[in-house]
Amino acid sequence: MLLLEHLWILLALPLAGAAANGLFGRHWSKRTVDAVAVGASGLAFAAALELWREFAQLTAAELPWVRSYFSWIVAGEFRADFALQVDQLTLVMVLVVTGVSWLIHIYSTGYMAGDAGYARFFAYLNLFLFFMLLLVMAANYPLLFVGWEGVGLSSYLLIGFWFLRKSAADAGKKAFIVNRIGDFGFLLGIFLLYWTFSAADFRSVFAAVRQMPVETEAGVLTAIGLLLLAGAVGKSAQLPLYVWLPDAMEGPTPVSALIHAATMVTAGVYVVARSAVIFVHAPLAQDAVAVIGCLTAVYAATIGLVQTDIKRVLAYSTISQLGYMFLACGVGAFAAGIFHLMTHAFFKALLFLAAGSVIHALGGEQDIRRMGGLRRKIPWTYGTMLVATLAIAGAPLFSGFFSKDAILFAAYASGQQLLWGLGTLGAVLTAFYMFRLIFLVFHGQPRFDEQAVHVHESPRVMTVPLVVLAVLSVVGGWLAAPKLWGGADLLERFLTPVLEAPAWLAAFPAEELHALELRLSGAAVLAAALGFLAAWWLYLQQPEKPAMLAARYAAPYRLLWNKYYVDELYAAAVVRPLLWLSERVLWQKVDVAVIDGAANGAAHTARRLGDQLRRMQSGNARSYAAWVIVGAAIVTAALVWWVQ
Amino acid sequence: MVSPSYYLTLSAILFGLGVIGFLFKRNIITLFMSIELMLNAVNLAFVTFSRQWGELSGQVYVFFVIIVAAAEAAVGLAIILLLARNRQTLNVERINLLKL
Amino acid sequence: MLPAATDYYRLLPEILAAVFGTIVMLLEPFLRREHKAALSWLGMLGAAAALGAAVLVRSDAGPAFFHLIQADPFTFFLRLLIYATALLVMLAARAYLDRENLPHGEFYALVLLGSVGMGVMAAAAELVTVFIGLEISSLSTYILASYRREALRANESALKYFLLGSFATAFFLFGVALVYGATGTARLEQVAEGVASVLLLKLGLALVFIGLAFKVASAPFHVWTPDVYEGAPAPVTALLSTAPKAAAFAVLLRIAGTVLPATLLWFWVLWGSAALTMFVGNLAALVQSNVKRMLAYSSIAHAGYILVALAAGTEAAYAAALYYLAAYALMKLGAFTLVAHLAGRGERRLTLEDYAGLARREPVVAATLSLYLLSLLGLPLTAGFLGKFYVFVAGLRAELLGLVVLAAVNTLLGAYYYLRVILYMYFREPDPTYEHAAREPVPAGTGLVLAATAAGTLLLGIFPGHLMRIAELAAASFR
Amino acid sequence: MVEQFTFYFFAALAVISAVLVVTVRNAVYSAVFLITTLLATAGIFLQLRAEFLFVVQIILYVGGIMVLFVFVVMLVDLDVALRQVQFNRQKWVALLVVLAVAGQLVFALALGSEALGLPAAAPESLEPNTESVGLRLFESYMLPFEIASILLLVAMIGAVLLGKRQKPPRSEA
Repeated sequence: MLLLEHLWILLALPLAGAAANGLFGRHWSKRTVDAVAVGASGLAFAAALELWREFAQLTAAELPWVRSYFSWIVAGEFRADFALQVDQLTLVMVLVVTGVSWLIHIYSTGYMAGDAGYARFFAYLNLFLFFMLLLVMAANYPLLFVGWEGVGLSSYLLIGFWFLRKSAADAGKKAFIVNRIGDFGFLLGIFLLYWTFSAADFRSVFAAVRQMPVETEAGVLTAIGLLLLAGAVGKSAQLPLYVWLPDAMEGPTPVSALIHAATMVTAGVYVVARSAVIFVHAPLAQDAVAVIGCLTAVYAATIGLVQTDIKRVLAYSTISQLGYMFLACGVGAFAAGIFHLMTHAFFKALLFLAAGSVIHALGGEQDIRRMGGLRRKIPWTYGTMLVATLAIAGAPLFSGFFSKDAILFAAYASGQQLLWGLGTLGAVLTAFYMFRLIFLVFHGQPRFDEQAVHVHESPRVMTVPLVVLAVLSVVGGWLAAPKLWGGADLLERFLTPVLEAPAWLAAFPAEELHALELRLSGAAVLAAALGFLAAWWLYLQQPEKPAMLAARYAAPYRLLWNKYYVDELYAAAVVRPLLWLSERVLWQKVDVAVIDGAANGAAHTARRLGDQLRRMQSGNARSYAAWVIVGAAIVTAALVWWVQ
Repeated sequence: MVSPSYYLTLSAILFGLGVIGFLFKRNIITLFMSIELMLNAVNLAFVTFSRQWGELSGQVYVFFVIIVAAAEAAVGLAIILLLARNRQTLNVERINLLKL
Repeated sequence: MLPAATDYYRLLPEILAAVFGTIVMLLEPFLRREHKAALSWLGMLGAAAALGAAVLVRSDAGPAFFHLIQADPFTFFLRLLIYATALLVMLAARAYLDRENLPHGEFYALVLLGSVGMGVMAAAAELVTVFIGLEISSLSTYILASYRREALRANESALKYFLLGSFATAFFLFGVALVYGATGTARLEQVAEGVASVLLLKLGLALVFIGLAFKVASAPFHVWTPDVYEGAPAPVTALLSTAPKAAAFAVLLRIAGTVLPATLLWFWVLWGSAALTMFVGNLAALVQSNVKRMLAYSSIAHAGYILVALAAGTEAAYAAALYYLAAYALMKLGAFTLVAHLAGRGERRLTLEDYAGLARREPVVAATLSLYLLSLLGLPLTAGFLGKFYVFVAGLRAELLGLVVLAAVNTLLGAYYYLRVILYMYFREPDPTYEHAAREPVPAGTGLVLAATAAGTLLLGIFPGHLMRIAELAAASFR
Repeated sequence: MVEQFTFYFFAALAVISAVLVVTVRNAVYSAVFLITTLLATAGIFLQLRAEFLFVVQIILYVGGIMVLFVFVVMLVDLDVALRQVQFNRQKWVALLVVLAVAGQLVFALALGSEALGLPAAAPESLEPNTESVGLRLFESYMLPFEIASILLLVAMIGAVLLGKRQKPPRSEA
């Protein structure tokens, strides 16, 4: 029981790797850096497997397994320990995170080879792994928040990794700031939680919530749920805070695969699932989760239809798939959400890594309009990416088929037929834009200069992780395949002790359930086929059609192309007023005009105002004194005559 | 017997004049003099209250205030001298390298 | 009736610091020029002795000097903070003074004597004693601000600080006079008892608040701060932004804690001032390109967060404020010390451009500065996060939801400009035409200060319990 | 009656000279009028039975501090033509704010001792008291008295440090 007693080892491994590479990596050879980074993540994965083995020996009474290492925040009666927790949900997350991250570490040794900041890159990557593990293993909300902020920070560092590109640096900052908005809500949620329950660790909070009645009208649980949701929306890039994720594609592709597809962005889903008890007791908040998830799923898919940057298509696809996970949680099928989280981690990581391989092969090209015909030139990449596409599109018996089916089934069965309809529409769109991608990249005629670009398959270290992930993308679904398909609902049964089973499930008689399941599966297959056929027809049979369509429906096309102008909207509504306030009002008016009347042309703005200001004859120290007097007038007036 | 409020009013007027001087003078030394004027007003208030309460602490406080004023004057005038030497001006409005 | 031995014992830290400060000045003329730097050891010894004495007399709590002084856990906490700050400032200043070719002896003497003043402020239980402590601390910082005598900016900084500081002190003093008039005493414990005139007391407390608000740089009395912090020599800025501020907050806390009318009376003013201070500091910092000045605005914003705790007014809130003061002192000391080092001779390299690509040139330095900035921003696992956390929790407990929300909004605003510095250090290359300073190794003393503050920032972020217990004990002194 | 007369005399003297401190243009005159104000205040101190302070005010304040002022004004003979007072729109605003503060102070303090609830002073309560002030100073207020010496030490260090002759100023970019 070594690891169960010493859960911290799991955290210490990547942290040590990060510290070693961060401090000394610059002086080490590539081989040493590789060994440290891949070793740290590999050992973490091995530790996760060992943890699984040990975990299997625990009895139900011992769960959740919490180990507290030291008391962290103590204030009056408030306590938050540095405590780690393992239960089924944590275990699934830990396995997915360490496993995928190990593969991506291996892949990166090939992809990033020769980069100037090689050691730095791996230091950040290991650091990210540390925080991500902290996030999923924390036994209380404040500690979870530490991991939460930590992954944000490392993602910020990694997005801006190629900082010589201004766009990369800006994207990093955007990601961090947009996330802060969500985090703000999240933190308030934690405060409110603590305020209500005088505790912040999962065990006591959930026990207390279970005692409470279900809130049919908005109450404190609803407020907590909505605030936590705000945080989750930010981190998991849902409407309306999704804007940072597409820009985050400025980071190196392995980063996109690990952080912006497989792990970090799913943290929001994890938090919602972790807080399942709260959401089940606050149906209003839960409905909000479902609606936001469903809208995001369709909305992002529509944007994905017309994007031309290979990574951006995948980014919008990620947003859309995360929407499905939220939808699952929102209709009470938390296990289905986690299931989709897992399969999505496999196939989306694979898609990104394969996309990275394509970009690598074409020497940095990312525009799918300048690709095409790569099928035979990079067969491994093509084969694995095709597998992933089939998985995400929901081709029968691939992993995505089972997980997406489970979600759509849950949506329908819970009585939210509208959400089911939208979800199915999203599935059509998904199949369409994914096959569009495949056809444009790998089929047809090459649209790049074949003389100038020497297309080459990626080295073994990159293709092997692709193959492993492809295998997982195919078989991963069987972990939770329902009985209907000969599976055993393994994952769902595994997770049931932690996650509330949906209430509507009990209402169904078994035979009716199966019939419904079969019908809905059929619908899902039809949806996927429809999307595939449309893409096939438009991009392989009638390659001139898309341009015509775009020309005929110029207005909607432009709307999609410009991503519904949301970035512009935000800039106009939020960023600019703030900058305006700060620059115009505070800086120019207050500081320059009032405080600094006699400024004899120092700053640019001051010079413009100079003439007028000289006439104002206001001096510095004296204007400061004037402010003191203004304050004094207000304070004395307020205290003496107003306050009783 | 003069009512204490007369003394206090006088004190408030002197304090106000000190504030006005601080805000409207340009010569740094006169700015500083205005502060002395304000301190003087404070002393008057202390003495008045001391008399009113029949309690001597107020007078002791004034003694301290005067000591502080002396120390402040020494340091303040040293700073002003230094500045005058370096900048060749005593106009408070020209002391504006630091701003924005 | 003369003071007894216990009276002196309870003031031992201040006495020791004063003695050492005097010895430094006495020895100074007899040392040869090249040996004068050795006085820093004596100065640091003095601060260390004061720290030791503070711990020693901790067990003997009680009033001294006819209730002018109160040696209690609250005083203990602030003595720790003040003398530790003085120690670190002296440690960091040695290399700076050498680099700028400035005299050594006076610096250490002034820092020590100034901290005597701050110690007196923290311990004082009577307003006139507060006033004298305040003046000692102010006068020595005025002088320190113009320590680079031939630098025009330093002169100007000192002049503005001096003029406005004296101006505000006059308000404070008038307030003291009115409080005395209203109650016939200036001893805080008795002030609440014999109120003859409510009106006078209100007016007096209002003016006292103005004077102290000036010293803690809360809006709209903050206007002097950016100029003074920017112009003063960087190690002095490090001192200015920490110890005297802490001492002034100590006085505010002690008055609010002991004088019940003040607690009630000041509430809305504290509320408004906290909100205004946070916004002014953060918004103005957004457009700064001079790092030193940006940090000055940031310290205004941080004063606002502490004021939130003061407005909450509960014991837990006071503990939170004390914790915040300590955390804040660590990060600001570290940040300004680093700025002093990076600015180079004559403090010429202070703009964001000068920080471009720093991570590549000096990765450890850049990482350390990032740590301070992230802590100022309030990222978890740093002292700054817990400071905010405690303050916010205390605020919520006191039902100040609106103010806490405003504070949270402000932490968002803060993220922008702190990150910008990190952005420059990590993600920006300097202009190719930019003339690099010769890379200077971090001097030993500075390095030690950086190591201590960085370790402290992390330690307080991960193991806040111990300090928080001391802070809670301190806050309980007013019961 | 005599008391009233002396009060009005000193008060008028103090206020008029204070106004002149603020309005005259030459710093030397300002200093002289300030001295007059201080002397008038000293007279009021005497009337309020503060003989000790009367002496301190004249010897220390007028004789020490103000002479120092005049000395510095003479020493730094710059900007002689500085026009001192000049009103314009912005200054009216400033004046308004100042009056808002001063007005509150005056209003509050002019209410009278009954309204303020101050105890009525017994005329003899503070009979010749220099000795008692001294006793207070060395007993209950010994601490501030002692630490004031630190204040003076600081001031001394500062004055010497800043006043020392130095290299010609380096111009700063």
